[in-house]
Amino acid sequence: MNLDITHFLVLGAILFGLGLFAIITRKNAVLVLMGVELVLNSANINFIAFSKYNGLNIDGHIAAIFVIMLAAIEVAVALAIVLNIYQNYKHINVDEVDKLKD
Amino acid sequence: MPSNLGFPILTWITFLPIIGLLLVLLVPTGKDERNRGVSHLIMRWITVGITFIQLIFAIIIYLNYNKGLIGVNDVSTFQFVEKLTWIQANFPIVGHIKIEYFLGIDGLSAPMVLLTAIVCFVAVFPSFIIEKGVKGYFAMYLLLDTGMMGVFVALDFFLFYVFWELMLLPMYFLIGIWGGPRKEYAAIKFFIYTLVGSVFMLLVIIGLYYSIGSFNILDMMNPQNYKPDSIFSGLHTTIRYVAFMALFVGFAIKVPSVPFHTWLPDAHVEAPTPISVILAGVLLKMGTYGMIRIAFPIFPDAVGYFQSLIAWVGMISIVYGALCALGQHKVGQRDFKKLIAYSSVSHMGYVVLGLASMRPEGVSGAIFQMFNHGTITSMLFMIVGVIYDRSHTRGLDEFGGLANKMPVYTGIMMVAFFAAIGLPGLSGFISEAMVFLGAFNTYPALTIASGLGIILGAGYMLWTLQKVFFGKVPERWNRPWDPTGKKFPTDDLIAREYVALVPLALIIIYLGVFPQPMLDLMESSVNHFVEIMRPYVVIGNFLSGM
Amino acid sequence: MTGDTIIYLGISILILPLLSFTINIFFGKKLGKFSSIVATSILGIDLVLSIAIFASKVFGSFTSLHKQIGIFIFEISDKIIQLKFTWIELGSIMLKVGIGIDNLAAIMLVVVALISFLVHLFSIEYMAGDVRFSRYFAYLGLFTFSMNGIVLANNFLFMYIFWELVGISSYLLIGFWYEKKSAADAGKKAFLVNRVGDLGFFIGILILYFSYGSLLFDDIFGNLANGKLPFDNEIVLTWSGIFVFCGAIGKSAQFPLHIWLPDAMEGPTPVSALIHAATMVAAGVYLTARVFAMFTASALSFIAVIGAITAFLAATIALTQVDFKRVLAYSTVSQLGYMIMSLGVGAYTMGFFHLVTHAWFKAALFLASGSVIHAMHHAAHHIGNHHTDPQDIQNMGGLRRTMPWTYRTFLVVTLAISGVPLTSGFLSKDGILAGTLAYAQLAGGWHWIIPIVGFASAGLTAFYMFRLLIVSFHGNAKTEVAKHTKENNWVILLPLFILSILSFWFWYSPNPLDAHSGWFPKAIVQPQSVAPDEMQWEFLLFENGYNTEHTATEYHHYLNHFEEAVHQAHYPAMFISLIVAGGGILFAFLVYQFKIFNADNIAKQFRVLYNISFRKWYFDEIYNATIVAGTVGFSKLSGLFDNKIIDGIVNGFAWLTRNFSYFIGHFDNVVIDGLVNLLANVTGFFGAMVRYLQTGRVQTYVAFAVFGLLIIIYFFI
Amino acid sequence: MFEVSNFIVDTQKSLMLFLPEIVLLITLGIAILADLIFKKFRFINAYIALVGFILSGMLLFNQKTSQFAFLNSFVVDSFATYFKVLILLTNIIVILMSFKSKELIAENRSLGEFYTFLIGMTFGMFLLTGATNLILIYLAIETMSISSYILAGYTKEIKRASEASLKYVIFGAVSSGIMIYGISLIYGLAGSLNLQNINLVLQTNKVGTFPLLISSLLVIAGFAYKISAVPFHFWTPDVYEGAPITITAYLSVASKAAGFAILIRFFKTMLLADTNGYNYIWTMVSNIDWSYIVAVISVLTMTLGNIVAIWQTNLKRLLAYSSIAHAGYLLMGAAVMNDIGVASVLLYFLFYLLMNLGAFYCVMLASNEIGSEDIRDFEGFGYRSPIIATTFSIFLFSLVGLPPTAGFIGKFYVFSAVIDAGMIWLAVVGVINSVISLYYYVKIMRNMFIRGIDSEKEAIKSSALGISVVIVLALLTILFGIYFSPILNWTNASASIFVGN
Amino acid sequence: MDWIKISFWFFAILIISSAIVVVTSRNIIYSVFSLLFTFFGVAGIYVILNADFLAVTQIMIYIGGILVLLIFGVMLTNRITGVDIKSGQTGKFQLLFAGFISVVVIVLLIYLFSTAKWSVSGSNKEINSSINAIGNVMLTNYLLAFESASVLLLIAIIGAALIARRK
Repeated sequence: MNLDITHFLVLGAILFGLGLFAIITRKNAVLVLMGVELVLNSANINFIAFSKYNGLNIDGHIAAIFVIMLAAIEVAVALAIVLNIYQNYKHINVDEVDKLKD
Repeated sequence: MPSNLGFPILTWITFLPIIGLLLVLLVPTGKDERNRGVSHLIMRWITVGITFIQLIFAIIIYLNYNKGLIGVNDVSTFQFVEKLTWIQANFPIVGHIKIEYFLGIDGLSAPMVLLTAIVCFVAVFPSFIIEKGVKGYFAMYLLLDTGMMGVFVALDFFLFYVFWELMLLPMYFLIGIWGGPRKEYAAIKFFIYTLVGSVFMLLVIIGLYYSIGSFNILDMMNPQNYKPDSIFSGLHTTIRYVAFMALFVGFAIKVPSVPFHTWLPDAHVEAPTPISVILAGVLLKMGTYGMIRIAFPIFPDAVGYFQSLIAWVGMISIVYGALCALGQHKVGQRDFKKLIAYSSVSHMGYVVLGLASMRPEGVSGAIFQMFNHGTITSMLFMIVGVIYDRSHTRGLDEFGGLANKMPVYTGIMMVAFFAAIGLPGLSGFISEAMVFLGAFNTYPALTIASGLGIILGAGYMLWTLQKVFFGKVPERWNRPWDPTGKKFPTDDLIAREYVALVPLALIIIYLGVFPQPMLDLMESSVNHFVEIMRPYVVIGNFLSGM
Repeated sequence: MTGDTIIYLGISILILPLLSFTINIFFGKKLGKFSSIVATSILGIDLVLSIAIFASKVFGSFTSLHKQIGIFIFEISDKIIQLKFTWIELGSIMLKVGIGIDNLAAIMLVVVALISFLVHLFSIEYMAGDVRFSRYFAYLGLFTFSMNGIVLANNFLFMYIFWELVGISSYLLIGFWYEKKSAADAGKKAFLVNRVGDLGFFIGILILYFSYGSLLFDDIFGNLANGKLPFDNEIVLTWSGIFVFCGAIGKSAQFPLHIWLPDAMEGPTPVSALIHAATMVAAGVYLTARVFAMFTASALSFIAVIGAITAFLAATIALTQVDFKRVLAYSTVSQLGYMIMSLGVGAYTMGFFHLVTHAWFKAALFLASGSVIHAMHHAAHHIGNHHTDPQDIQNMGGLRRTMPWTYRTFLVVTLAISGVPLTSGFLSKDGILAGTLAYAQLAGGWHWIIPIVGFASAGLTAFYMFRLLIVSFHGNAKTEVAKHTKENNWVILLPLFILSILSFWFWYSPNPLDAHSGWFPKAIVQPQSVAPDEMQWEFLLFENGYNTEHTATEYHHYLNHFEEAVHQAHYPAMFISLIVAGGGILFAFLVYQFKIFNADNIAKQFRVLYNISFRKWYFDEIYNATIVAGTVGFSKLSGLFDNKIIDGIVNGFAWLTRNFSYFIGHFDNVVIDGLVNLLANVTGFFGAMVRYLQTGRVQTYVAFAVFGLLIIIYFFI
Repeated sequence: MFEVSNFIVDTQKSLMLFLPEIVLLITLGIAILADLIFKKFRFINAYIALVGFILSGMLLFNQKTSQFAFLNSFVVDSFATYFKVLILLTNIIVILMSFKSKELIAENRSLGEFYTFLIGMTFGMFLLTGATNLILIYLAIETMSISSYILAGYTKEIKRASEASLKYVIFGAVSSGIMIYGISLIYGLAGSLNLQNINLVLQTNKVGTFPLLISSLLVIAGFAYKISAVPFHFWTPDVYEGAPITITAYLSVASKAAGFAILIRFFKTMLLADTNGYNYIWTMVSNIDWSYIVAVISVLTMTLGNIVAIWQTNLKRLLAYSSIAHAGYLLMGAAVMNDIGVASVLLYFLFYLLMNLGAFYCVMLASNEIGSEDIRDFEGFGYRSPIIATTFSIFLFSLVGLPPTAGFIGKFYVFSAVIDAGMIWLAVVGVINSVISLYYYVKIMRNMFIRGIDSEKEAIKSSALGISVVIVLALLTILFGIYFSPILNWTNASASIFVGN
Repeated sequence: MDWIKISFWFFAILIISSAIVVVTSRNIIYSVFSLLFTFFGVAGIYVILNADFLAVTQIMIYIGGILVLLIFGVMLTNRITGVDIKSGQTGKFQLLFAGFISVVVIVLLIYLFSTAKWSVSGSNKEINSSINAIGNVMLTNYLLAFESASVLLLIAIIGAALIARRK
């Protein structure tokens, strides 16, 4: 079995699914953010894989760089918000932050 | 030649109340009790003045109206026409769009303009009783006035629709703020019902616009104006039928015809007296006016298809409305206004029946009935208002013997009551008889069935008469209405009530004996209308075979 | 007098009472007692004018003339003087109306004017002191105006308009003492019952308008004569006739709509005399006579049967009533049945003749009863007895002595109504009975029922009228009140005298035994039927109806045959009627005067019959149980339907929308009731999931967003 | 790889086209500095921002349009300009709102950053309206999002604001994650990240319906999150309720505008089958019925927004659902997939801006005094503050879409576009929804005017600035309901999207 | 099996297994450290795919930056004594539903991969380093994005500081 693009894509897909699972199920806000990172990583794997199999199309790399950068930004801001939540609620359980609802 | 006064009288008559509205808004509200009283007085009399000028305008229109001109779909014979480009925009993509400020009247709308002016004028007087939120009240009242008048003079569908919707808003507040105990429910019910009807109208307007490229109602009546392959091109297509039904239902809700009528009793019962007057006197007419001005001439083929359905709707409304009025049976809960509201359903059924007949008598009768119902029911509601103002109840079971307590009132009331049951010599009879004469030609069986409405109508009216006016005065009303004598110096009518009631009574009697002035007004247009419809509809024509 | 003058006089006659109405309604309060004087004088003028018209029209002749002044078209001929104009015009459609005066109308005008005048006069005293004194005279004016309108109408539209106006003014007059519930009820009942008949009338008018595009009698009858039938259908002609006759059924209180008239006695007694004896109820007869020409044979048979039934039914009821006025009321119904029956059998002249004679003596009877009641009332008031019903004949007796003049006039007119020779009643009644006999002879078969019923009713009439006379006037006073009665003053008595004098034969015919020798039959000639030949009642001549073997000319002999038969039947009829009337009177004397038979015993023996009569054949009960209850029930039902079903549907939709929004609007409060129930309906896992997750948690949102995306993808691949 | 001189020429040209954005960036810089230097002047940044926005707006009108910039990764066309104008308008109104927001103006709170983030977010939105490169789109959306997360939680000591920002950031991160995954798939399919290039590939190569559908939907999910379309609307009510009301207003208009801009551009630039010589009706690549898909989403969005709004008692939350519903109406116009539809969206959006901002402004002014956004506390408000209540009612009627208000004209044109495209069923659903919406809008008016008419609560005095702004907005709402020719012309001129040639 | 395959499978298994720990572990610290392995594995995959610069970036930013941040986050929001350091229990339905969604998503994507016609060019040119190319493109084609990213970073820094700052 030769390695072809699908292997990488499936790897990315599984990572995507796991990330989604983490986002939905983990109670701790930090863990939810980790799930987001998994999702972003899966996208990155896709980018790099497509880049590689399309004659090393460099656009994919650029995209991946931006995604990494944005992931960092997002985590920074999100953690700041989580810390703020911690100050207000004394916990960071996402499912207990539910005062706003119908 | 179409009359034109060289001055935009239709614009004036329509937007005059807006000027009044601004004036009313400018009146400062007093800080203390006395100043407030003065400012209330000023606002009331501004409204009286404005509506009176409006009435004068209406009379000027009536006097200058050229009765020989046909109108309906012939733009050159509309009168007092004002036509300006209102909205013009160039689409780089689909050409340009044009909406016109197009006003004009013909025999179908002239009586309605007159009616609106009359009813709006007389209904100001019962409004004097309003004590809270006076400024808002008269502002809304005048806005409503503009909306109603606009509906009757607009010949551009877009403009028509704007006026049509414009009057919802003040009506909502007028019922909602100054209404009875269940005012919220009644107001929202009214609002939603009518909006349901009108939003579908909106879709039809858009479809028509794409079919002919303008909003001109008159152009919409000419099949040649339809672009080939547009939505409504051709005749007897399903989409045309559907569109007609959308319009018809939209208007039928306003009329209201059974089974779209349930908003009416609630709205009437809860609305303050003057608003009931306007609601019954003018607003309901907008439904039937919409039919005859818009739905029928634009979709004559669909009218042909649905004609008997329309007649059935009319017949069922007549009988069902009368039965419901009679069915106000639960002792202790009988409501005077509800009874009259249901009687309106019944009486407006005559209009629908008359229109469905497509005979000149029937259609004239229908328009005439619109006018007469406007005056008669206005009177009836004001009559209820008179005792409601004094006793603060409308329960039929709580009254009796008013004929002794208030003889003049009873006398005036009898004119309205007997007009409502179609007593000859009063205007209601002429129009109902004409409707029957026309409808019998086309739908004999339905007409006979509708005759049941006459008997039932007499039944509930006389029953009410007896309950309220005859018999003995109950204990609790033995004292004078207003022992302080401030508001009601006498037990009988006071001056402003005379001003409101007597002119209507005179109109009712006059038109009952000399209907021709009113019929002349509509004659040419009605005949032309019937001619337009003739190729498409069933018209009983034994006569023409003679 | 020229034709023009007659027209103008006619209009004046029409307008004058309206003037009286207007003056009294607006200035009545100010006029006070004078309002009666004003009204009576106006009616006096009216009467004079009527008599003038009567004299010149019936006994004069006119040259034909056709001219137009403005929109008014004058059409004058010897037969009828007409004024026509277009009232409502809509392009090609013109509704022409107008007034017409022929002999029928001229005579009727006098009847109306005279009785109205006398009633006005009578009322001045009778109604004195009433709180709404002037209002009363206003109403009388309105009524007279309307009645004159009916008389003068030469078209169905005016006829119908004034028909309704008569209805409304009678409503006002019957319910005049509206503080009394029974009075207000009676007014309402009268109006509504009349409306039922009017609906039929209106439908008849619609059919005719539909067919001819005009409502003028001339146009309609002219078209009919030219062979144009409504709907081109012969049956419809019959039906339209019957529909029009429905109006008469209502107004003339014919079976089955007769129930309103006895109740209408709640009105003041002069009113009863005016409208429920002489004029308004006669309007139905007048209408039938007016449109007589258009009735087909079948319609006429129908009319005859209705008349006969009414005559008999009412007579039986009158036997047992104890209320003075009610007896008279039923007697009126019975007599009206007579007239209708007479028209139905083709004794046109005699039917109308009976209308006139009956008008005099029945008005007199009512006014006399008014006199009695007035006296009783005052007596009761005088001695302070308020329990005694002043109208119950069982409380009277012996009034002959206290009220001699009333008694005498009453006796005269009782004789007249009983058909005793030398009275006008004898002339007309005999004519009618002869007509029925002739009719039965010619028609044969079941038609014999009609004369039999006629004679039976004549006998019954004589009996109950004398019962009334004897019980109330003869014998001894049965109560204190009756003892204290006093004769009334001349204002009340004068009308009685006039009317009773008019009940003698010599006004109408030199021969007290045969009306045909008088002027009346010459003035009132049966109109030529305009129905198609085969629909006219010649068929009665031939047992199997219209027979094609006969040529058309032969059928015009019917009238001759009929007249011949009437002539032959005249004496048999006279004898029989004398016998039955005499028998009735005799029996009344035997029972009530000489007490040879005990009335109570008879009642006991024939308890069933007595009850039927006393309870008026249970008509009111039946109607209440069926029609009234049905309508009320149905209207209740529709009220219910309206509130429950239609609103229910609308509210249901609102409910659905709201609850639907709960379902999709997911993240609502867990605790809100109803949500749980609703969610239970959502299937399985997903529903449970929604319920579990709707807490406003962001992770739930994410899950749903992704899930929603998946669903969208699922639907679009 | 590149001819350097070409690149320099292009960059010079691009910078000229980029002037409005550059002005924003300069303003941003000044604002950051000013915030550090002039600590005492609370609103200094507000004025700086206002000046910057106005300058930027002036530059917008002097731009050459229908140009590509930065090597085809950015486009300047009238469509983008239109949205930029809307965004600037929103900014200006929101800044005017912020002057009077009691929520924001608390003790010890510096407001400098507030305006800084507004400017930053505006920059992100400007980028988004013109971006034609998927990475740039992603970046722009993130720029917007990051700013808005912070803005939503700006009043950080208030619990519900922090909750809002947490929910917002998590939901936003997931949405952008999904979107970037979709971008990666599109990149795989087309081998490029530039929309024009992708379009060329899609026109020539058949990439398969299914992958294109999925990948596009994943990207659209990111847009849907911005415009709060179903099913990516979940964050909307909570965030709108929790965030300071100025930000709620801002989010409900500005970020939605940017979302719509990119959504429409995405369809028109990437999925158009024939960019050469197209007429105003779009033909899409492959056989996916995008029109239908968007129509379904639109129906779901407006229906959900409306029927849930009925239950709301918090005005902000109610308006949040109402803005979801309005996104549905706007999507109707987008679903038409032709230039008329685009024009109707543009028209509607301008009016939506007026009435929605007006409504939020009124709520803010009211809740400043009442101290609550609960609809029950608004009983009798119409008598305590007639002017605000009346203008509020005008906005609400406009939101319902009743003449003679601008909202009616907007709806009218959206329905026109829909009917013109033959999607009558969609129009029917649309009008039914307007009727439903009436119920909850009227509920507010009912509470203001019908209930509590006899309440004896004291009259409310509001600031002159607030009142004059709402009055101007209300007058505009009515004016555009009566006379709208210029707007029509403007929107129609702006409806064509530059896709190159 | 050449080394590329072997390493691919190694990294793949590493990524997936550590990711599973991340999403399932009840101990937050375990999760965070598993994430380290995931990132590391992804970097390995990058190397396999000739993305050397990316691999380095991945390690530097993700492991050096993001992960440290996350650990800070954990530490700052949990009491160090470790009693409370576990993530709370999640409901069964939620787990089931999340699992369902994730599985469906994965299956959907895999199905997509099987039907997609990727833009693949045959010429699989080998280059030593991608840095050159990245640098070129970044400052030409992606100039705008590059510059805008700096603005974004600036905003994010200010924002994070603003929000996280104690009162």
